[in-house]
Amino acid sequence: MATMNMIQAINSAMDVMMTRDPDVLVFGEDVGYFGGVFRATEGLQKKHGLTRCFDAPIAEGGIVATAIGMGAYGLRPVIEIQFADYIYPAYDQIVSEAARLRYRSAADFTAPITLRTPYGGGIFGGQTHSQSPEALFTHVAGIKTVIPSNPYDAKGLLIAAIEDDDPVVIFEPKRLYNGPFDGWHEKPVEPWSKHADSDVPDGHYTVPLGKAKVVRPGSDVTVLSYGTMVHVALAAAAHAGVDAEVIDLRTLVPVDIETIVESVTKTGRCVIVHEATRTSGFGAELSAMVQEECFYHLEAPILRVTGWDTPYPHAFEWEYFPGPERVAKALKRVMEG
Amino acid sequence: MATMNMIQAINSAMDVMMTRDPDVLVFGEDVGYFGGVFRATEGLQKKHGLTRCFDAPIAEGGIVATAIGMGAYGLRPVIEIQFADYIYPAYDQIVSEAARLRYRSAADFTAPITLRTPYGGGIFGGQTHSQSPEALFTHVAGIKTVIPSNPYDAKGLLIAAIEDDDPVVIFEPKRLYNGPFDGWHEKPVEPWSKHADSDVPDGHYTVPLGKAKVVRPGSDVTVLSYGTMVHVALAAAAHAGVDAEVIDLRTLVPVDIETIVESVTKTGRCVIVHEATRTSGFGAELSAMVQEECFYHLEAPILRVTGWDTPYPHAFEWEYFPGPERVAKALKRVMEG
Amino acid sequence: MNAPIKNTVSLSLRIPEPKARPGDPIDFSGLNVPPAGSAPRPDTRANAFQVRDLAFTLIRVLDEAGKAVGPWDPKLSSALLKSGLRTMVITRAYDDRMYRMQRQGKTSFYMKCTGEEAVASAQALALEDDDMCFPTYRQQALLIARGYPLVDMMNQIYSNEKDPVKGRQLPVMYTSKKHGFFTISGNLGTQFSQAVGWAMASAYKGDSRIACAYIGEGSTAEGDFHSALTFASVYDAPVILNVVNNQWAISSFQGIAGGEESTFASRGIGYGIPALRVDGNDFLAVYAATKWASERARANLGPTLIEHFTYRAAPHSTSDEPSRYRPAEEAKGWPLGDPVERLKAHLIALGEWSEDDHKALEKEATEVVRAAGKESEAIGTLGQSRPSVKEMFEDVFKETPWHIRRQRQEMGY
Amino acid sequence: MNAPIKNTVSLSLRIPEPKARPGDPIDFSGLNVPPAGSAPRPDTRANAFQVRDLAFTLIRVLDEAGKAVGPWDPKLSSALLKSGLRTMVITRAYDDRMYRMQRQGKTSFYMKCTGEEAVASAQALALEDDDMCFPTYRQQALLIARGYPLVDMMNQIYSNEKDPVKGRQLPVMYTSKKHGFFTISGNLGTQFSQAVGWAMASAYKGDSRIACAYIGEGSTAEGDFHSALTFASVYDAPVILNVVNNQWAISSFQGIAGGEESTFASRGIGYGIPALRVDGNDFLAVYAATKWASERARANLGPTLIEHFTYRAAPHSTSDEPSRYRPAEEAKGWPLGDPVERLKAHLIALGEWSEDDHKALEKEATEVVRAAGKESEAIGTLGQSRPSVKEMFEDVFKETPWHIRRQRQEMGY
Ligand SMILES: Cc1ncc(C[n+]2csc(CCOP(=O)(O)OP(=O)(O)O)c2C)c(N)n1
Ligand SMILES: Cc1ncc(C[n+]2csc(CCOP(=O)(O)OP(=O)(O)O)c2C)c(N)n1
Ligand SMILES: [Mg+2]
Ligand SMILES: [Mg+2]
Repeated sequence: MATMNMIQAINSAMDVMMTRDPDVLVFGEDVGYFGGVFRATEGLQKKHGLTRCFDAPIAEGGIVATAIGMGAYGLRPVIEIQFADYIYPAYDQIVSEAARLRYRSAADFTAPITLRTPYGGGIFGGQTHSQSPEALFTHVAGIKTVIPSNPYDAKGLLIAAIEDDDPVVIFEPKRLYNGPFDGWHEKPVEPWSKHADSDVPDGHYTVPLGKAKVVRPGSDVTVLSYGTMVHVALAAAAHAGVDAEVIDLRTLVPVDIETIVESVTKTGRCVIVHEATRTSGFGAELSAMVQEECFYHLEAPILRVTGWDTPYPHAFEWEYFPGPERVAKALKRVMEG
Repeated sequence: MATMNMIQAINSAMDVMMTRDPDVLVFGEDVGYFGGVFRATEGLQKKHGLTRCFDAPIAEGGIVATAIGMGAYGLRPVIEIQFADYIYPAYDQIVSEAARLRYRSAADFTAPITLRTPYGGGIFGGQTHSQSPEALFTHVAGIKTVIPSNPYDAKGLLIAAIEDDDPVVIFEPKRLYNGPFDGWHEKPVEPWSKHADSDVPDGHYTVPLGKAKVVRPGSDVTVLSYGTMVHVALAAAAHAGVDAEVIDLRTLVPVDIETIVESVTKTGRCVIVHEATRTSGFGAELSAMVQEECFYHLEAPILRVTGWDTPYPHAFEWEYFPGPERVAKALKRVMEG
Repeated sequence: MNAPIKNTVSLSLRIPEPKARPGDPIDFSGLNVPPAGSAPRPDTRANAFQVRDLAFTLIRVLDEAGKAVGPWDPKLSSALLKSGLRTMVITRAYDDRMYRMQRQGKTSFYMKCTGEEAVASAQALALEDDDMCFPTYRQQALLIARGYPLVDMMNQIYSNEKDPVKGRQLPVMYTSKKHGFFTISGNLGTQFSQAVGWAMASAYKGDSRIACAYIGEGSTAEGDFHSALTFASVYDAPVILNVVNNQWAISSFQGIAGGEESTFASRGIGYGIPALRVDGNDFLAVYAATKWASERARANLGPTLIEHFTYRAAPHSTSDEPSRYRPAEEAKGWPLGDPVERLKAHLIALGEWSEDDHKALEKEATEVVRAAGKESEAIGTLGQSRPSVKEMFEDVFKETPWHIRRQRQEMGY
Repeated sequence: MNAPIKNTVSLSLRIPEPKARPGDPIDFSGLNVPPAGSAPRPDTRANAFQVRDLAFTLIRVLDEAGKAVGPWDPKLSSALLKSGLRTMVITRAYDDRMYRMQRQGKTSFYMKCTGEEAVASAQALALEDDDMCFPTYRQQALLIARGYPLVDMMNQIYSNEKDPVKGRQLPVMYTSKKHGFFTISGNLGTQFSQAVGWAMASAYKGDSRIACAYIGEGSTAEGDFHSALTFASVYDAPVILNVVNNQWAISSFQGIAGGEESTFASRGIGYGIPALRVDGNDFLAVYAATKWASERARANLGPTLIEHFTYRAAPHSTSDEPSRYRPAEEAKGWPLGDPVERLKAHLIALGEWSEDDHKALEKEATEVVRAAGKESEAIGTLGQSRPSVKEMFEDVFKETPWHIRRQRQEMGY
C-alpha cells in the first residue's frame, strides 16, 4: 500500500502491467523520455526501455491506427491522447475501426487497446483543453467508456482496461490528478493524501469495468455522476443539506444499470451531473434509461446539471463548470417536485 | 410547381442557389462531371461551370477544411460527404473548427457552410453505408443538424441551410431518395409522384430551420421522428390502430421544443423513433427533454424504438431497421402504460 | 524587388480534367512509358535519396515481344510463372461469376479487380505466406493465391449460413488471419496506417514477418496515407506500402488525387521512404519490386513504397457505370495491356506455354469457380440462407453486456 | 532470387532519439549548413521537379560577416530592413513581458516565439497587407508588423473586458480579419488546410490576394498537412505553405515527426509542389523565399512549400521546462544564431546601424510594450476584469436559439 495521487496511480497501473506482460507497451505524444505533459508515464521509458514507452508523431489518427495494428498482431498497446480535445483526428479510427474490428471479422481480428486521455475543465484550459466528449463514445457500439474519480479506481480500472480484450477509452479528469476537487474553487486545494481513496496497493489489482459505486448512501435523491462531478455532487449534497445517494458510475458503457435502478427505485428522485455540454450528453441517456426503468417510482422530473451548450470559455471557467451551487439548487428543486 | 423525387428536389435547391448567388459552389467526391453517386448534383457542372461544381480528393477532412476556408473568405460552399459513414475523417474539422469559428473569433470569422450527406439504412449497404450518426453532431454546440423526410422539405430546408450563416449538417435519408419508404419492405416501392410532398416549386422557397411539422394529428400518443422514420411512424400508427400524433422534427438542433411540448402535454404519451444505435442516440435527448418539460403530464414511460447497439449488419437489414411492427408494438405498449 | 507591386492579373481556380470524356476519342498521348529494362536496380541498402529517380520512371521487365529484360528481371522458374498465371485466371473467372451473380440478384454488391490481377497475384508469391496483408477490396487474388477456399469467399458474398463473418459485412469484405489477410474495411485508407502498426509490433517482438499494405490512388488523399508514411518513416517499420494506381476512383480520374502533378510513388521521397514506380500489369516487374522491398524490410532497412501503375478495366463496382464518365473503349486502349495476356505471352515466348494450355487453364478455372459457386449457392444466396439473427448481437464485445443482451431478447433471440 | 529464403535475422523497432539529452554535451555535429549564397535561385516558372534540390539544401543570404550574398539576396532597402528589425525587437520585448506577466499570475498561459522572430517578421513585409495568414501561436510578429494594437493583444491574453474575443479563448489565440490574421485554433494543423480553401476561394473569385499558412514541424504529422498539400496541388491554389521547423514539439525532437529521414521541405516533392528550405534565422533569406513563392502564387502558378529551419530557443509554453528533455545550453549553441543579432549585424555591416541605435531600439521597444501593458493591465488582468458573462452564450450561433437562451437565463443573464 502506498499513498498515491491520481497521476501516480495511473503511472503505477502501466508500470505493473508492463512488468507483468511484455506485450504491453505505451506510446503517445511526449510520453517517452519526458514522461507526458501530465507526467503520467514518467520513468516508464527509463525502467522498461525505449521500445516499450516512446514518443509518437503529432497524429492522433496515426497513434490509434498503429495501436489497432499492434492489437491485431497480438500486443496490448496503451496509448495516450494528450488532451481529450485532440481525440477527434482519431475519431474515424476509433469509431470505424477499433470499435468494429471484432464484429466485422467475427472475432478473427480484435483490437485490445487502451486509450487514456485527460479530460474535463477546471484548469483554465480554455475551449481546447477542457472538453468532456464522453457521449461521442458512448454512442458508438463496440467501445467501452471508463471515467475514474480517484486514485484507487484509476489504477484498478486502468489495469482492468489493459487486460480487457475490447477497446477501452479512459477519460481521466485532469482536474483530479493532484487532488480531489469539489468545485469550491476558492477553497485551498486539498492533496489526495488526505483522501481515503489515495491508499493504493503497489501491485496488481483490478476494479471491474461495468460496476458503479455508491459513494454516499442516502434516501432523498439519487445523484448519478462520474469523474470530477462525484466530488462536486458530494459537496452539493452537503451544501444543500439533502440526503443524497451519490453514485459514481465509473464505467459509462456498459453502465451499471442495476445499481442505478435500485437506487432510484428507493429514492424516487434523480439528478444527473456532468461537465459536458448538455444536449445529447451522456446525461440524456441516463435520464432516458432511468425514466424507462423507474417511471412508476419517480416523484419528480429527473434533472440534469451540466456544462452549457457552448464551448468551454476561458474567462468563465466557474460559470461554465457545474459547481456545487448549481447542483445544490437542482437537489433542492427535485426535492420540491 | 413540378413533381420531384427527393434527389431532384435536392438538386433543384442547389441549382436555384447557384443561379441566385455566385458565391455558392458545390464540391465533393464524384459530384462534378458524374453528378454524384446518388445523382444529387447531376447537371450542375454542365450548367454552372467547372469551378462551381467539381470533384474533390477522397479526403473528407480536406473537403470540410477547404470549405471552412472558403466560408471564411466569404463564399457559401455546399459540400457532399458521399456517405454519412465516411464523415468521421472530417469530424475534427467539423467539431473543432466549423462549429467554433464564430465563437472563438467573436464573429470575426464564420463558416457558413452546408454539408449534405446521405445517411440511414434500408438499402443493404452493410455497416459502412447505413449509419445514422446524427447524435454525434447534436452534441456539438455550434452545428445545426437537419434531416428532411420528403422532397418539399428537402429543397426548402436545403435552401434555408445554404442561406444560413452558421454551419449546417443535413443528413439525407438515402432510402427516401426515390420514394417514400415506410418499412414494409416486402411491399412494392411507391414513387414520390404519388405523394403530396413531391409537389415542389421550381424556384426559391425555404422551409425554416428549427420548425417541426405535425404530419398526423392525433390524440393518443405523440411520436417523435425524423427522416425515414416519419413514414415508418405513420405506417405503425395505422398498423397498431392507435391515434398517434406523428411529428416530423425536421431540425434536431435547434429542436422545435414548443411543438413537442404542446403535443405531449395533450397526449400524455410519447414514443421516439430513430434508426441510429440506441445508447446516447438523439432519442435519449428527446426523452430527457420531454420528461423534463412534461413530467406531470406523462401517463406512461416514454419509449424509444431504435436501431440496436451494434453495427448495421448486412444480412439482418430488417431486423436492425426499426420497422412498423416494432414501432406498433411500442405504441400499443405505451397505450397500456 | 523592393516595391511591393500588387499583381493585377486576377487569379483563377484550376479544376483538373481527364483527357477524354464519353464521346471523345481515347487519348493516352500524355503517357510516358519508358522501355522495359531501362530502370536501374539499386542495391537494397540504397537510401531514399539515392533511389529517388525510380519514383518517376516505370520499372518494367516484360518487353513488347514478351521477353524479360533488364536488371529487374526476377528470373522466375516457369513453375512459379504458371502458378501466378493460374491465380490471375482463377481470379478473373471468379470475378466474372460473382459479378453475374450480383446482376442476377443473388447478392447486393460486388467489386471486380479486372486488369489489376497481377498486383496481388505476383505479391502473394513474392511474400512469405505468413506476412500480413492489409488489403483493399481489389486484392482478392491474395486469398486465392494463398489457398483460401473460394466457397468461403462466396459464402461471405452471399451472407449465407456459412458466411465466415456471419452476415455482418458487405460482400467482398473478407477476412482471414490464417491466410495473412486483414479484415477489409469499408472505410477507405484506414488499413494503411494499421499495417504500419502491425509491422511495428512485429519488429517490437523480434519477429521476421512483415506487413504489406494496399491503398487505391484515390484514397492516398486520406489522412491515413500520411499517417502510414510518417509512422513507417519514423519507426523504420518493416512494411511494404503499395499504392495501386488504377487511375480511377469511382468517377474521378487520378488527377483529382494529385496524379497530374507528380507520381504517387514520389510521395515517398519526402518521408525518406524508398519508392518504386512499377508497371502494374507486368507480373515480373511487380514480383521483382516486391522482392526488393521485402528484402529491405526483412533486413531491418525499413519501409518501401511501391506505386503499381495499372488501369481499372471494370466498373468501380456493380453500382457503377463507367461509360457515364469515360470513353467506353478506354479500357481496351490502355497501352500497358492486360496482365494475363502479357504473362501468357511471356510463357509462350519462353516455350513453356501454348494457346491450348491457356484455353485449358481458362476452362479449368471456370470449372473450379463454378463448382465452388454451386456449393455455396446450395448453402444459399443472399436472403435465402443466413446465420442466426442472434449473430447480429454477438462480437460487439467479447462478452455481450446487459444492454445488448436485452436488445437481443427484445428481438426474441 | 527464386527460392523464398526466410530471413532469420529478427526485426527490431527503431525509436529515434535526439543527439543530446540533459547532462549530455550539446551536439550539432550532424548539421549540414551549406554556405550562404550557395543555393541557386530558379525562375519562378520552374516546376517542382526542376527545383527539387532546393528542398534538400538551405537557402541562406547572410554570411558569417553579415554580408548579403548570392542569387537570393532580395536587395532590400535599409528602411525595410530596419522596419523588420523593429518588428522583431518589439516582438521579443512583448514576449518577454507577457511571459513575465504569466509568471506573476496575471494570466493562465503564454507562448513565446523567441529565436523564430524572423519568419513572421520578414513574411509580413514580403506579403501584401491584405493577404490572409493562417498562423499558429508563434506568428505574433505578423500582427505586430501589420500594426494590430499591442494593447488588444494583451487584452486577449488577459481575457479582460476589452478582450476582442470576449473571454472565450485561451491566451495568445488572436484573431483579426482586418489584419489578415485568421483566428488561431488550439487544435494543431487545422488551419493549414483551411488556408488552401481560402486560397481556392480567392482564385474562384478572380481576386489577387493569396493565403499564407503556417504549421510547426511537429504538426506536419497531422492529416491536415496532407490535405493541405493534396488540395493545393490538385487545384493549384495560390497559397504559401510554411513549415516552421524549430526542431521541437514540446518535448519531442523533430525526428519524431520524421525529420531525420528527410527534410520537411521535401514533403512537397511528392505532390509536385515546389519546395524551398530556408535558413529561418536569416531575415533576408526568409524574405526572398517568400517573395519567390508569392510571385508564383500571384501569377497563377500555384502553391509553394517553404521549410523555415530555425530553433525554438524558449520553452514550448509557460507550462513547459525544456531542461527536462534537452541540454539547457542547447539553444545558445544553435549554429544558425539568433535572427535579431544576425539582422543587426547585417545593418551594421551595411553602415546603416550601430550598437547605440540598437540599444535605443530595444529601449523604445520595451517602452512601447510597457505602455501598452500598463494600458491593458489598467483595464484588468485575468480574473480582475472580464466581459459580461452573457458573452459565454453569444456567438455559438448567429442568432441564439431557445435552448442556449434558456441556459443563459438559468445563469441569470
Ligand atoms: C472514407 C471513405 N470515403 C469515401 C468512400 C466511398 N468510396 C468507395 S470506393 C471509392 C473510390 C476509391 O478509389 P481508389 O482509392 O482509387 O480505389 P479503387 O476503387 O480504384 O481500387 C470511394 C470514394 C469510402 N468507402 N470511404
Ligand atoms: C491536434 C492536437 N494535438 C496535440 C496538441 C497538443 N500540443 C500543443 S503544441 C504541441 C507541439 C507542437 O509542435 P510544433 O508543431 O513543432 O509547433 P511548435 O510548438 O514547435 O511551434 C502539441 C503536441 C494540440 N494542440 N492539438
Ligand atoms: Mg483507383
Ligand atoms: Mg516545432
